[in-house]
Amino acid sequence: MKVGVVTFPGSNGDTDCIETLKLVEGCEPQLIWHKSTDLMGADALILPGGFAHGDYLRPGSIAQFSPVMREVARFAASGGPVLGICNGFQVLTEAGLLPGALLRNQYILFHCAWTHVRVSSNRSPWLEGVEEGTVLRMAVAHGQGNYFADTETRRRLVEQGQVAFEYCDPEGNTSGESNHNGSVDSIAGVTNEAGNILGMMPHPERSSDPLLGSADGRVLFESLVRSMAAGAVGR
Amino acid sequence: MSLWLGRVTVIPKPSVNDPQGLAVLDGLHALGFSEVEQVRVGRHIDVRLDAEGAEEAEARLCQMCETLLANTLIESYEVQVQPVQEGAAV
Amino acid sequence: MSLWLGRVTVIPKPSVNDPQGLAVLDGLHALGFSEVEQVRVGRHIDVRLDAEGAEEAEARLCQMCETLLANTLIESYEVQVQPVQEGAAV
Amino acid sequence: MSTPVTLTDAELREVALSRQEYDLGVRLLGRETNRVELGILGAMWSEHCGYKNSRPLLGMFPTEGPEVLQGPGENAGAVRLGGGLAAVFKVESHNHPSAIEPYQGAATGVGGIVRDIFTMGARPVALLNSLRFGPPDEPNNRRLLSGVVRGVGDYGNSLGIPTVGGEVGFSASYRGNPLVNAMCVGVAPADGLVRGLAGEPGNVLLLVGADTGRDGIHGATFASVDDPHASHKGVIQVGNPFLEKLLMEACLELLGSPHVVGMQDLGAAGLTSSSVECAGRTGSGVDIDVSRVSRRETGMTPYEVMLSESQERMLLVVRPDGVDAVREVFEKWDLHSDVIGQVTADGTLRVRDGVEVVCELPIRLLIEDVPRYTREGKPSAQLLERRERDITPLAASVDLPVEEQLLRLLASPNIGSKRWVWEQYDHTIGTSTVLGPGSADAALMRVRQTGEGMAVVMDCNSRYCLLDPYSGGMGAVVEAVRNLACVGAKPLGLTNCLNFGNPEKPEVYWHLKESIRGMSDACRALGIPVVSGNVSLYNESEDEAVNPTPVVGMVGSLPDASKSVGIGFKEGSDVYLLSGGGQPTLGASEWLAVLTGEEAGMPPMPDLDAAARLHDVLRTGIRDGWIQSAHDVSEGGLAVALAECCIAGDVGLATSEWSTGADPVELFGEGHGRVVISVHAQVSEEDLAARIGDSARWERLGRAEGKHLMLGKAAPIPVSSLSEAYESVLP
Ligand SMILES: Nc1ncnc2c1ncn2[C@@H]1O[C@H](COP(=O)(O)OP(=O)(O)O)[C@@H](O)[C@H]1O
Ligand SMILES: [Mg+2]
Repeated sequence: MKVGVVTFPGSNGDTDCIETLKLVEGCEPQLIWHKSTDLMGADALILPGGFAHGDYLRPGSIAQFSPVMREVARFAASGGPVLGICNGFQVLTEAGLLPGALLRNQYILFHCAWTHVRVSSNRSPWLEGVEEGTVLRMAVAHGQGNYFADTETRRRLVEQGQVAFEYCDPEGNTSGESNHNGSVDSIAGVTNEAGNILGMMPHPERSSDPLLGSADGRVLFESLVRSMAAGAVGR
Repeated sequence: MSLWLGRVTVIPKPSVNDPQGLAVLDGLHALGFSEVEQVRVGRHIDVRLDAEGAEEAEARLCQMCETLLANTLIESYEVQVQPVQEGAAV
Repeated sequence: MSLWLGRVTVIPKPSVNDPQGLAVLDGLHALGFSEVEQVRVGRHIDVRLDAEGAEEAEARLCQMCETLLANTLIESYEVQVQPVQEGAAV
Repeated sequence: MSTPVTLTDAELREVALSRQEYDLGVRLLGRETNRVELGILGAMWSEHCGYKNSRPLLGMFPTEGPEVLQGPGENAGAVRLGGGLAAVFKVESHNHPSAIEPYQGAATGVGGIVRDIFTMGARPVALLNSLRFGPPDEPNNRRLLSGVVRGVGDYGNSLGIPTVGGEVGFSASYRGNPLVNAMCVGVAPADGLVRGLAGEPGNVLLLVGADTGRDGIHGATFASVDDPHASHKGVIQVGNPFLEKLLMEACLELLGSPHVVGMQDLGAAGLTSSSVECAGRTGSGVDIDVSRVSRRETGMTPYEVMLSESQERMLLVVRPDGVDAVREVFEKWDLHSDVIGQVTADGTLRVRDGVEVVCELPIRLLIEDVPRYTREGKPSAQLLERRERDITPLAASVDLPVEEQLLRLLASPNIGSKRWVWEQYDHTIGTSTVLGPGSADAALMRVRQTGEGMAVVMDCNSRYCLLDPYSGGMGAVVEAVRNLACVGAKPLGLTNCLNFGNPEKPEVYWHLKESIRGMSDACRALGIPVVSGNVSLYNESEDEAVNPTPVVGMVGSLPDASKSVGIGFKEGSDVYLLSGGGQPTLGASEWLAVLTGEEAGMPPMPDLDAAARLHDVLRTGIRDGWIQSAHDVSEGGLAVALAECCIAGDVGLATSEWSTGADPVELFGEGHGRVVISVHAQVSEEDLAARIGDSARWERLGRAEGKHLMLGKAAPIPVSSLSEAYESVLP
């Protein structure tokens, strides 16, 4: 299965995604340049972390207009699985492919730490087969990960099972303390209505090797391989 | 065609929380500016552009705001236009 | 005492490098706004404060700029003051 | 060229030249200089570029060894790793710019050191930083601290290089003159290192990256006088990490290109020093046309263009037939490049502005003829009194329960947790950080290509160096080696940043010289080559020098990154104290400073032979798996070390046989040869004795279990209270 990882100017998590995907059986990762309009037959796409265009103005604001993004939108509309990690999540919200926006962290500062997230809904090829309520230990590293959506949108997100992850403590409880960046309702990741587009602030690619602190993030990539193999994802 | 200076102000909408505004408010209080009640932090963008007239300049600036300069989900914007004197620096 | 809204604009000084402005300029060009010549990106800060009058409000806002709101080594600032209508939100 | 001018003292001062130096320049040149030449001469002869005062002393450092691929003299040093790779590293200071504008000063400091590394053809894989400020309870120092930390973080984070280690220290001497030293480590193919060479005449000079503005003019000279605020005139440099990221990727994409002869970043003294250095290394000349340099502003003079320190620029030397191919790579990354001149055979720096020649200076005048000063150093009587003072009565005056003393130390600025700092640094980007900040004595990176472990650390105890620079300099080296050993690594090479005051003062010169002598002796004894470094002098405020701060950066390796340990106690393991030479002392200790307010007495003297044996035990035990954690005893002594092991492991320490009293020397004394380890419970004491032999002394302290730290007879302290005190210091 080919997984395309997009490199925007200023992306810095692209190599990490490639290296991690190499360890996942069944994944064949490849880089896609942001000026390219050819997805090179990718079966799934990842928009990685980093600071596309320096994150100047607003994170993701300039990257949303990269030539590749038209193809990403088309690919997603046909049901192709797309994962936006950190800056990739910001690009997806700016592009309107995911609801909401990411504001500056509640305590303003960039924050790099290990956190826990709870899988609140597994309605996505990226989480298929992962039991809801599962707690994952994951790396976060961002200055603007404070998720915001208005009340009406949030109601819809919950109703339709679009809240994929919530920040929580190791036992799976949400609280102000575990919600390190101040996101509304502790939201750490959301999907589109169809579930094939997932955006999240934590870094599964940095949490896929026990030597580096956690291997919990691998479930996303393994789920993807499973659901693709099962033909559950339309294109 | 002549040169115009668009002065664009982008501010978080009232319903959106503004962590930077809160941090600046705390900072001002700590410095003794206790008379301050509320702070909201946004962006200011000066854009020099060519246009036929003030109206055209303003229309184009609004387009720029809608597409790039503001995220209208969470921010509102204001645009002001003024002519640029030849030779003046922004 | 009455309530005032200070509208503060902070902009990088002319000779100071402005990476944000450069990136936004490129972004606007890529979007087809080829009429844009220069962009400079700064901050806009709305401050609601109590003061005896417009002059006092302005003086205090300038002090805030000098101490916290602007980095006067690399930025210049402008302050405008307007009265706040009772009950109006910023 | 314009006609010669007679110069006033003020004009000379502006370019940091003395009258004698100027006269020497005129004599060597055989004529007077014009303005452009004067600026160039001043910059190249400044302390910052020319090392007038330090070069003779740097000759003491051992710089060779079997693992050295590149010693001092290039943009960075390099040592051999396994698998045909090299570790490329250097440290750089940005003290003066950070004093003026902490955020941008620190950010551009990181930008500068990263360019030094990728210029060598290495991909940067880790950043470290060593920071010093005045006391954190003063608002101005906090402002500097928070600006510097944000600047370091934002720049490195944007580049996607993890910031994995460093140190933050506080002392009144840094008030008004903080120290900001950044270190970068990269990995390159050992046979693919790139150098800053000009090569054959006819080669083309390509200037790439940011447009040139009036930023930081006189930066090099302003780092070479003692009042940064008074001497700073140029426009503050504002960093653009996004542009640097593009530059880095483009330059790395050009690796192995047959068209590229040399690469050189533009740092202090901008285009001047970068072109002169390239030419100097190959004995060539350069011919530059400043009218071809893209400007950010109109009306810039040749003088300004040649001396601008605008950030994010690189100079490439390219074969004439390869220019188009090279420019194509930059265009892919949306980077602008200008052909600004070429390499010549005549050994001259010739600068033109269109057709007009505005400067013609021999390269050798700018590099080899730099005046060198050897001075007389001498400690002041006051300093001698301070270090010879009998501190016993002072120590005896401390009348607090041991628990209280420990908590006070844990909550003091130099010892307390720096979590607030390193959580602002992305330390997990790169998926290679095995041991990050807060978890071990050195940071440990896994080398992606080979799985080898690369350990990195920065260290310096400036109080030791103040009171006794010789043992202090030695101590900085030994402590760095010990830190590497505590994760299981052996040292490969050293870089350093010598932060001192005005060397024209005898006491400062004495500090400088003795520190270098101590570092050199330690490096020789332990077999560690010095491969790169940086000197920052004139760090003073209100005529007072900062504490002498010769910061050591060190890189080491271990064959398998997974066979390493952190400092946290493993529950159920046995805890031992290993000792290898040197007696603990309260002289110059953190305990004395925190509890009595005095910084006095003689600091501990390292025993280098014993230290080497102790380090061997650690490396072996960690490799073989019976040592499960290791932490060296440094500031705050044994009690603080134990507390830190408990906090990191989230487990207590139960002591049964360890029956210490409340002797502060034993609990809080500092020395250079002690390490706390936790050992797998299956290893019996006899077994341990056999494994250690007479390589080190050992003493069992107890077992890692429960929720309390028991310090012998002192009342048990909950680990949660230790944590709370430890985390209370910042922000
Ligand atoms: N303290 C030192 N120890 C060893 N080498 C040093 C020291 N200071 C400077 N050097 C070496 O001198 C050369 C010039 O250093 P520097 O002027 O800092 O270079 P750059 O142009 O990269 O800033 C470098 O090769 C550096 O490694
Ligand atoms: Mg260099």
